[in-house]
Amino acid sequence: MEDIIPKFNYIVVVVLMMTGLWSMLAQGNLIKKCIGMAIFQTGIILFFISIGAKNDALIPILTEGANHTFDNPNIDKVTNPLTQILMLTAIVVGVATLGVGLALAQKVYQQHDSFDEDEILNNQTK
Amino acid sequence: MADLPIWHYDTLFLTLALLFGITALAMQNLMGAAIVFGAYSFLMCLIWTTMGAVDVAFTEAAVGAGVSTVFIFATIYNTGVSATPNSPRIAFKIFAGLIAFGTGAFLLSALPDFPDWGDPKSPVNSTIAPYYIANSITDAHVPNIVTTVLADYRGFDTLLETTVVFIACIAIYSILRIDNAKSKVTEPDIITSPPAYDPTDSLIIRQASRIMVPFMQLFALYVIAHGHYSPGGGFQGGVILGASIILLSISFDLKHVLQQWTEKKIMILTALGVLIYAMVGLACILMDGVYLDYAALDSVLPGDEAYARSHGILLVEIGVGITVMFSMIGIYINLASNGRFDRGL
Amino acid sequence: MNSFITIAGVTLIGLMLLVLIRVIKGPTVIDRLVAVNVIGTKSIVLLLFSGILFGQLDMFVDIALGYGLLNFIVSIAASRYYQHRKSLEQKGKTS
Amino acid sequence: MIKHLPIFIVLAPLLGAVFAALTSWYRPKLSFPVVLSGLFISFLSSFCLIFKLLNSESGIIHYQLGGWGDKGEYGIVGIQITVDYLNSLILTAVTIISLLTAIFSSQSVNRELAGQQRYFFALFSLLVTGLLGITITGDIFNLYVFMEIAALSSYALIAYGKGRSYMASFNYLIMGTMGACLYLLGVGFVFVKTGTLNIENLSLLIPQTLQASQAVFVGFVLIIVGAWAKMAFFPMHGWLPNAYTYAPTASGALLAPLATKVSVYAMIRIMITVYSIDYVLKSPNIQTAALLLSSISILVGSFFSLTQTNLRKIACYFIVSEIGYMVGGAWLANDPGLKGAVYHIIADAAMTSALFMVIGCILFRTGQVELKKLDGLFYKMPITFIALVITMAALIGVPPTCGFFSKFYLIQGAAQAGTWHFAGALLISSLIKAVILFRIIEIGYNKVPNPAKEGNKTIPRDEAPLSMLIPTLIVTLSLIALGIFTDTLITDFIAKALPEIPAP
Amino acid sequence: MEYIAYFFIVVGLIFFLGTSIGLLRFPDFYTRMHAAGKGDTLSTVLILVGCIFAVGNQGDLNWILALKILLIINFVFIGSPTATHAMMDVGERAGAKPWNKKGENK
Repeated sequence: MEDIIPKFNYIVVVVLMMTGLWSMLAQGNLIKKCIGMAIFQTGIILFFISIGAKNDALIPILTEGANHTFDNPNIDKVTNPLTQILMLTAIVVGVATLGVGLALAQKVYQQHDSFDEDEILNNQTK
Repeated sequence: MADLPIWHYDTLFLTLALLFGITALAMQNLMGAAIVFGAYSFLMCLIWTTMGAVDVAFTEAAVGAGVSTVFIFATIYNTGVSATPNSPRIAFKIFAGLIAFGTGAFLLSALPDFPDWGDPKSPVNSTIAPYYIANSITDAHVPNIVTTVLADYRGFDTLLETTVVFIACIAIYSILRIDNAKSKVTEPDIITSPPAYDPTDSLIIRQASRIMVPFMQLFALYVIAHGHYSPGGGFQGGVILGASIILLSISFDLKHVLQQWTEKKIMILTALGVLIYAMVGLACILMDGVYLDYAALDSVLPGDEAYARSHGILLVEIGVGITVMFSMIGIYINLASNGRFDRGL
Repeated sequence: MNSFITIAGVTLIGLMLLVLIRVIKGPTVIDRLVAVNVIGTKSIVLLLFSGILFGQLDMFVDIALGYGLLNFIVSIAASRYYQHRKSLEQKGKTS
Repeated sequence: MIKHLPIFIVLAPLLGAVFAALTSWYRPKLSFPVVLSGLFISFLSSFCLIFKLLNSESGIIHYQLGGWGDKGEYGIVGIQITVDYLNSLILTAVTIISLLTAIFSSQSVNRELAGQQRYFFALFSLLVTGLLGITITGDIFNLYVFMEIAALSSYALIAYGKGRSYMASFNYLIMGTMGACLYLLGVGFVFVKTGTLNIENLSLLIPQTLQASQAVFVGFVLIIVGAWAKMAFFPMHGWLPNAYTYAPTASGALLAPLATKVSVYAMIRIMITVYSIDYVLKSPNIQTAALLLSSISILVGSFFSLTQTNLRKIACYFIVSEIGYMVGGAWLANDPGLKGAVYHIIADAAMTSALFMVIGCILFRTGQVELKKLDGLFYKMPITFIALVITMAALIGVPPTCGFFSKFYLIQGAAQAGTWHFAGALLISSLIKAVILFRIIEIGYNKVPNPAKEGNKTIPRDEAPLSMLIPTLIVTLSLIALGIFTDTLITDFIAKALPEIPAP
Repeated sequence: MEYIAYFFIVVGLIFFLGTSIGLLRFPDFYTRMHAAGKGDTLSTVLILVGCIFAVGNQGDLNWILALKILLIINFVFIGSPTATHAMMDVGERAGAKPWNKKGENK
């Protein structure tokens, strides 16, 4: 337990991602696939954010305060900003992908009147 | 978090989020899954604040509460499917489960090699990040380090990210738009035909959004402009602006929004945002700098080099805000009207 | 003060777990929607709590404000969806 | 201005796309020339860079975006884009092929997508931006963003095909996002242990200090698997044939030659620059698995192409088998193997481009590419038919063409590494392609349709318009030219691009 | 000031306890709605007021912070009942039947 708790975040990340991955692979429903995709992406975002977190640290917006000043901030007391920027990008990319995926799903539905992958395949081979 | 190590507080949230994620995927009813997915993104937002990632939390709050759940609703509305069937592919599901399990086990095999959660001396926190923390103020006079890194140190990423949003908008228009008016696309039979505009219908919602929308837009502009000093910036502001229009179209009528926001307007404005960003970069080249080196602009912008960077960041954020706002509107009206541009959610 | 806020926050999360049961159980979709709406509102409170714990509430209050403004869009969108539907439970095609 | 050439390679198509989206509302006819000029600037920049590179001593050109250079102990804090021997060739190949494809596709777009082509060229240009970006960037996270740019625009380009293309595009979206996410996760695993994202800094850190780290190893596997998903490598190839078959001609002609090859480049870049050949050789399990999968990929692609009746689907399965060549060659991790793989990226880009252009020409005139309906093609479209035969010959590996030389190097590499199943798969694949070539010749040349039946004395010549024919011919002739100049390419560029490879 | 903050937050939590129990235990949609709509808004507002005092106690209360929290309260006050109204409207249209003593919840 002592070993697990300090790394609990990684375990949650892996479980979340694998749930999303399973959903992307196994679900027959296109919308469910899209939701699974979003959850997979949040898993990755969680991974990045949690590796940038620091114990007992402040948010990466500098203020004139007790333990640091503008010119000489206490680096260990400020959360890592780099991982956050990367994940801002990833979130926006995720929303864009989700939008395109949903648009394609709507088009597929217009053609086949179904969201189920198996049914769509049957329709196509007919 | 003040005196506690991170995990004492976050473990609760993480477990909760895990529950929500699994619930969302396990739910048979699609609408229910979408709603639970919304709640999941609320929790994610909380997790990120507790880890000190305020800008990420803000983006997730704006995206999760404002747009992405609504996109899923719009798709479900236009397809009228409410439940997933019990598809019989058990063997395939087990196979996929094995793949996922194997991948998970492989990922966990690296667990002992990871630094502890929240360790300030881990390689990630001690290699390159200290530069940003130490120099954000001297380089650009911006206290919000995230803004500096986003728009300046790694400004190229952000230009491309804006481009991604722009592509999504173009892509959705080109995928969904139905050109001829006599298309055979109709509402699914489970949807009653949308009622004509009736001002007495749902008066309360209309009044409430009438009060909220101006505040939202004002707040979004504040978020864009004040991003140097507080969480926020172009993305967050742009998403909130887009969400305010989405709220209008939900609470009033999609038709009115569609009449106002024609494809031409949206496409031109979306492209304009990317153009502003790219042109600020080109201006830097013309002023003898390298691409996106805002310090080269100090002869036209007030203040010294660091202030030139600060102002350059502001210009760029405005471009991002414009693109994100109009793409979100464009994506929403396409998804909501199923490309027909006359009626919808 | 901080320990009090921490305890209050943990209590709040505990109570949110009760709401989560409703989300999972909720016989109809709108039950779930109600519960999710509650969770959304409580998220604002938790945001402010973590702001107090970080000692930088002036930064967190913006997020909470944005949240407060956006929170009800989901509920309204979902209700709008059900206004247009003939019935709450799926009766038509289910695929 | 010379200093800024690297950024213009990426920026010109991006701005071209933005302006094309803007002008399409005022002067719709202008958007094609705008895109074309953007691609042309990009081509000029990459071409000039080759000469600049040849004259430079270090053989590498950096461009620091935002002016953030090396900050001593922190490493490189900004994003840097890099041009060296390896990617300058691929950049030039991508720009040339995209430029020719743009010219090639103007007619077919006007016909196939009448009334809907408003954003087509903007998306086309954005896709090229993404591909060029993947090639030129020196930052592994930046590479992810470029990957997504390329991916999102290709989903839209495929979906232009209407009909079954929507489902194909959706499958591609799921698979592509999975690949990109795995890649990003791999980047995260590497980032955890190194704390930097710059390829140059990573290449100093990983091979020296982090050889034994399990996290870095898992990151390596994830990045490679992500790239495999993007390039339709064997177990994850399911999306490709449908996506490229049902896409419109123009999208297919751009995507098929470039999208997968650029992913192969990304994989090789990660393998030899970020990690190192040493690192690859020290993970023998992955190497064996990759080689086995490449052999299976080659065989699966070839056999499936034998069962297809649609020329376009055949071409798509060819891509699957060609991916096997390149991945296998790279994972042989010896000198001839890597040379062959890098050379084959360029050769295969040209071959696939020629193949899809020829198919586009046939489609333009006859409206279908079912094999059995191509009878008498030689008499109807002689130039196109000859181009098709040359291309097929190159794919088989007939000596004067480039296909021969790449295969030569690959087999040499396989022999050196003792991986006989890979060499065998290469030969079998060549045989199968020869079978298909003879089938095409039999149908197109020997089966003379009876002109009297239709009331004509001779079969009317019906070539595709010049704007399609000329790019096709240029690319086809380049197959032979590439073959002739193999030696220059290998010694002047590829040999310099590859690191020192330890003797076996 | 500190005790005022404690008071408001504790009262808010008690109301939220009522909300959760109500949401969990009430038999039909309308009663659950009642618990959620009223209790949720009230408890949120109370806790937010408590937050104002809590920050005031820490000594870094400035008027703009208080104003922002008041604005949040305002928006919660507008938004939450509106959402509740919308959902109630939906339930009624969709024909959710109220519970009666005989337990005929069909």
